[in-house]
Amino acid sequence: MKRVARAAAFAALTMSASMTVAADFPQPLAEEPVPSVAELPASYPDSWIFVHDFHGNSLIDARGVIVDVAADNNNVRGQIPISHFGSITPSPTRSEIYVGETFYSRQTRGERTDVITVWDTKTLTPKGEIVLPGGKRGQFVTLVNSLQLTNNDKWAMIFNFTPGSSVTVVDLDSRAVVSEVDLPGCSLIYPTGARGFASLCADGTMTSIALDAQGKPGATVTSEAFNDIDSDPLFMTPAMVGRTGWFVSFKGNLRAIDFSGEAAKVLGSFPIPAQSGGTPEWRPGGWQVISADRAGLLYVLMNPKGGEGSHKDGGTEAWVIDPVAKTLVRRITLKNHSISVEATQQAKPLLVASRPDGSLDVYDAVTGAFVRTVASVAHTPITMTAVRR
Amino acid sequence: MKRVARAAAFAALTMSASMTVAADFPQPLAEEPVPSVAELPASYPDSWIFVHDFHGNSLIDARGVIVDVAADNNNVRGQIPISHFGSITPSPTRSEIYVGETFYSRQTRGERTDVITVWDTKTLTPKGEIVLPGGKRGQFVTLVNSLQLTNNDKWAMIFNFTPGSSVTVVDLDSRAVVSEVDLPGCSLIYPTGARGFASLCADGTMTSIALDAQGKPGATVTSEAFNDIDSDPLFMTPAMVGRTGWFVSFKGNLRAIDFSGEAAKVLGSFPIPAQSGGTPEWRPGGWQVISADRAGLLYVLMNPKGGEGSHKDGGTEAWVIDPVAKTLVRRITLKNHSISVEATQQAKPLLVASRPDGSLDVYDAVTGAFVRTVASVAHTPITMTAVRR
Amino acid sequence: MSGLDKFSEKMTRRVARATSRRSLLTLIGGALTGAAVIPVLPVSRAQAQGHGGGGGADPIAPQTTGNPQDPGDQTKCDYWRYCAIDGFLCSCCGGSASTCPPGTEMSPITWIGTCMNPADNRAYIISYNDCCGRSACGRCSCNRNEGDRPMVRPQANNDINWCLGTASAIYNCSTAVILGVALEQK
Amino acid sequence: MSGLDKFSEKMTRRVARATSRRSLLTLIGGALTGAAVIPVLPVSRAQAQGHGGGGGADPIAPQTTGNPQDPGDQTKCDYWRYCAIDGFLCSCCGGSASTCPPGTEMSPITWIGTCMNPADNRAYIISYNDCCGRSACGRCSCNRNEGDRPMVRPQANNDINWCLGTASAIYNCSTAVILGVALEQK
Repeated sequence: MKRVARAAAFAALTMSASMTVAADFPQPLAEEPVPSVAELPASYPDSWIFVHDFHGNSLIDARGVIVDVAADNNNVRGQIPISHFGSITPSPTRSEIYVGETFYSRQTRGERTDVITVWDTKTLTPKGEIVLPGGKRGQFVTLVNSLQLTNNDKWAMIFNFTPGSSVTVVDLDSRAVVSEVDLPGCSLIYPTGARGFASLCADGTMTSIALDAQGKPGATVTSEAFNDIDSDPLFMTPAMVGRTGWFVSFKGNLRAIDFSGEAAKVLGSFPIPAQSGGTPEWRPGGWQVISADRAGLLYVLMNPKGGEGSHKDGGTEAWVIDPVAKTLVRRITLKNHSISVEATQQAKPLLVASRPDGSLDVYDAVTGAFVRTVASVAHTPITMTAVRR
Repeated sequence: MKRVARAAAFAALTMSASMTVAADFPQPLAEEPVPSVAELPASYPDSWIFVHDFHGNSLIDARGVIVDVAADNNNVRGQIPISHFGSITPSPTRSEIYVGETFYSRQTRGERTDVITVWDTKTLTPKGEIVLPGGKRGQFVTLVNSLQLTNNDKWAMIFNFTPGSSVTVVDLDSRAVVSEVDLPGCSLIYPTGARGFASLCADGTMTSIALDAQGKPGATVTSEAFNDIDSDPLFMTPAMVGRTGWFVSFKGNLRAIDFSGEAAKVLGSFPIPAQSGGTPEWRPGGWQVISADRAGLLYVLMNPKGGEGSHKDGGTEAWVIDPVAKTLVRRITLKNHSISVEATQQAKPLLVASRPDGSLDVYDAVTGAFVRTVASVAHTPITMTAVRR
Repeated sequence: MSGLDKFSEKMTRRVARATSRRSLLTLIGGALTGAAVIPVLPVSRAQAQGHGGGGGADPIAPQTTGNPQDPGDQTKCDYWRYCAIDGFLCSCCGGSASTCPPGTEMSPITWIGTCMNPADNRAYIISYNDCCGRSACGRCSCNRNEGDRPMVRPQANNDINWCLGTASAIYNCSTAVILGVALEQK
Repeated sequence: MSGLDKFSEKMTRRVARATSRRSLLTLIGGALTGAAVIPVLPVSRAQAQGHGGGGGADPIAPQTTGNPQDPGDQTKCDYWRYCAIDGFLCSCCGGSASTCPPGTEMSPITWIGTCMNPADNRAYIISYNDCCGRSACGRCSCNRNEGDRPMVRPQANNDINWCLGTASAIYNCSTAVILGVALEQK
């Protein structure tokens, strides 16, 4: 008790001298309960996005940041950890968030454990984890297509790289591994049809693998070669319009792939209408360079200093493309050099551009008007995933 | 083999066009062996220091950086990890470095394991670890007196805080816990005599606890109260001159404590000679604000804006004090606002000042002349420990 | 000192009500309470809001309670309740001045400070509960050292990681919860 | 293509000699080789050398070999061997352009680039071995993307963490080791 009294004395000593109560506030502020921990809605509003903070200077301490880009303040709503070169994929229908990650028993050394951690959207607490065998989870600067869902979000598929490629399929209900599918020469996961996935291959083709009800690989369909990897490769992350993925190439050609069927169907391609003023030319640039709104308009982050090797340099404008009319609808001049773009799936979409300094700039996607900056959201805001339903 | 050939083809394609060999270099550069990993000398030169990078924005990813402050380049010689709020203490006589740290099985959650990790000075690989029971390792912004050696470096002593205080003694040969000593009301570890330690207590005294040959606590000696914690407390980290610790207080009073005997002997105190020009006054400021060179001169980081609450604000000058003559020998104007100081134990000492931006400024401690900046050594260079023998 | 005794008794009761039994026992039985964590001030100043690299001339958008009796911006270090806070402000991390971010655990062992509310001119007892179990939030670093004393007096020291008694000791951010009025005036 | 075949055969032999049996099998049996890691360029630019907060207008002190045939500063991104490197430069982390920092493990699986040496005008095969088992070094971030291709062609992709086949996959920094001359001129 003596110590408590002493602490109280200390507290009393630090009080300011004036103790007069202002007449306008007859009652003091109410006492507040402890402990008190915030909760989120189980289903997030469509103005929220997941920002993957890759954390360049502390790769083991990456995290996903949940951000409301439409609010005037209180924009950062929560964070969940994502270890070294991990992946984050939300499932709105299951009210869960999945994180593919790797732990060591002594943080950077010792025994390796790969897992998919299951997070509850409402409490942001881990509900469980699925241990992935073999220590083969692929580690690279995060791409959203490294961890994807299929089978009505009943299964997760995670990409392995050893440097041999494979995909591990896990059941999210039983939290058990269902199967592992070898994927020689192909990379990443683009869900197809009801149950299965496609993958982009080093020979320029796309391979589609259907999964049976037990998760075992069934028919494999390989497309014609369409990805000119040598001279004009596609960025790996498409903008999804329904089940159609819109990929953009280093040189600004747009390519649609229909993932609605059991096998991916490679559709047509058209160039972003050329614009003058580039030095030497306008090209897509950044990390996640293309996004789509609910109406199907595409937003491409463009770099005026386009050339060989410029593809990760970010951009200064977002170009709005109507892929049906094949027209450039609008050029949005960004306030700041940006590295990734994502459109919200609101009826009136917002366009979010992430900056190298960790802040997000938010634009009215319809008018291109700057709306706000959400400052210092992340150390390295490398990918963004808008809430989708 | 096909893939290999393709990779080679790619490599060939990226070669620059010109293939003419300059006549002046008839032989190409030699092939270099792989794997190749650097090693350090088992015994480090006395121009090297250990910088504890607290890593403010990623507390779990702190590290110790081994820096040669006398070299013109190649200053950063190695790094070893130090987890969340850890401690680092080198033993030159054992050619080992000890790190007190805490791990979780899932990095930030799961099962907790406290350890002292034993690092080899030459290879910077972990030689082993001593698991600390009870999950009670004290976690606070690092202070070098949280982990200390005694018994001719045969034992390590680590400070626990739960918030009850205790010290765990471990044997470094057998890598086993020897004993735990309760330390009610006292903090940190200042080795005494041949085998034992003293601790600063909340009532203003210092308590000394001798350890017997089995590491069990023996005689306890408590000093008179001398630490005026309310109005002029001592900073917790002393500058060591032999076995004499020089502590400095918030208001600039220096206090010697002799740790050579079984019980700490509190010696005299004198003020740093007052200097004009402060607003309101010059006071010590920063995190590790006092250091000593081999000749026994003291270096105190001073803040011209001294006042209540300024004690962590860093400083702009280092004042050189002769504690025998009780005089201010020199004022060294620092190039940059700095947060901690440490003198090397060279015959001609260097004074190192760490900056909030993570760089170190190095001065000739004898003349006060600026020598060099070692840039970007750490994220948060909070403490520095020079090589001592 | 009888005023102070009464005050401390009241505070002890308040703390007893507000915290778990385990932490109450800790309070009574040992070295008491405690402040939030911290990046040390000069360091945190340099890093404040500058996530990972020189960032953000841009400010965090202000968050006010809307209550004229509780004035100020809870994302700013000068908000009245933060008079003895240390660490990342939970208001910037998905919590609020009195609520931990989702998924963290509020530490039951806290440092108690006393801050003047400039609106009603009352002195409030503020409990600086740390939020634990998640990595350093990284937003809105704030450190105020008036009254801070070294580790030798833990209950007055804000360098300690007060994530004690929580499932994980990993530090995320700090709150500033109103426990009550320090002294009642008649 | 016979020149290229010869070249690739030579390279394969070199790689075989230089790496462990296990990695050789990997090279032959599956998707091949690979580059260093990276903070993506625009990001790493913003963070380059700016440890934790806006730091360092101050440069890292230059490190040269002293050999006129191997010119340039190994702490700078424009050093000739770094033509396809990605990540933190080991020269700034306790290693060198061809040596891992103490306590790390050099990855046996590497991305092979070809860089022109401006002094002797020869094209050298450079192996970008990552150093593994320790957290991101944090000094001298460097990313050059000429010839970089997306993940669909792993052996030309520098976004991959090539700490494969090491005891720990944690990435620390990247080296640029001379494996030999790309093509011999008569």
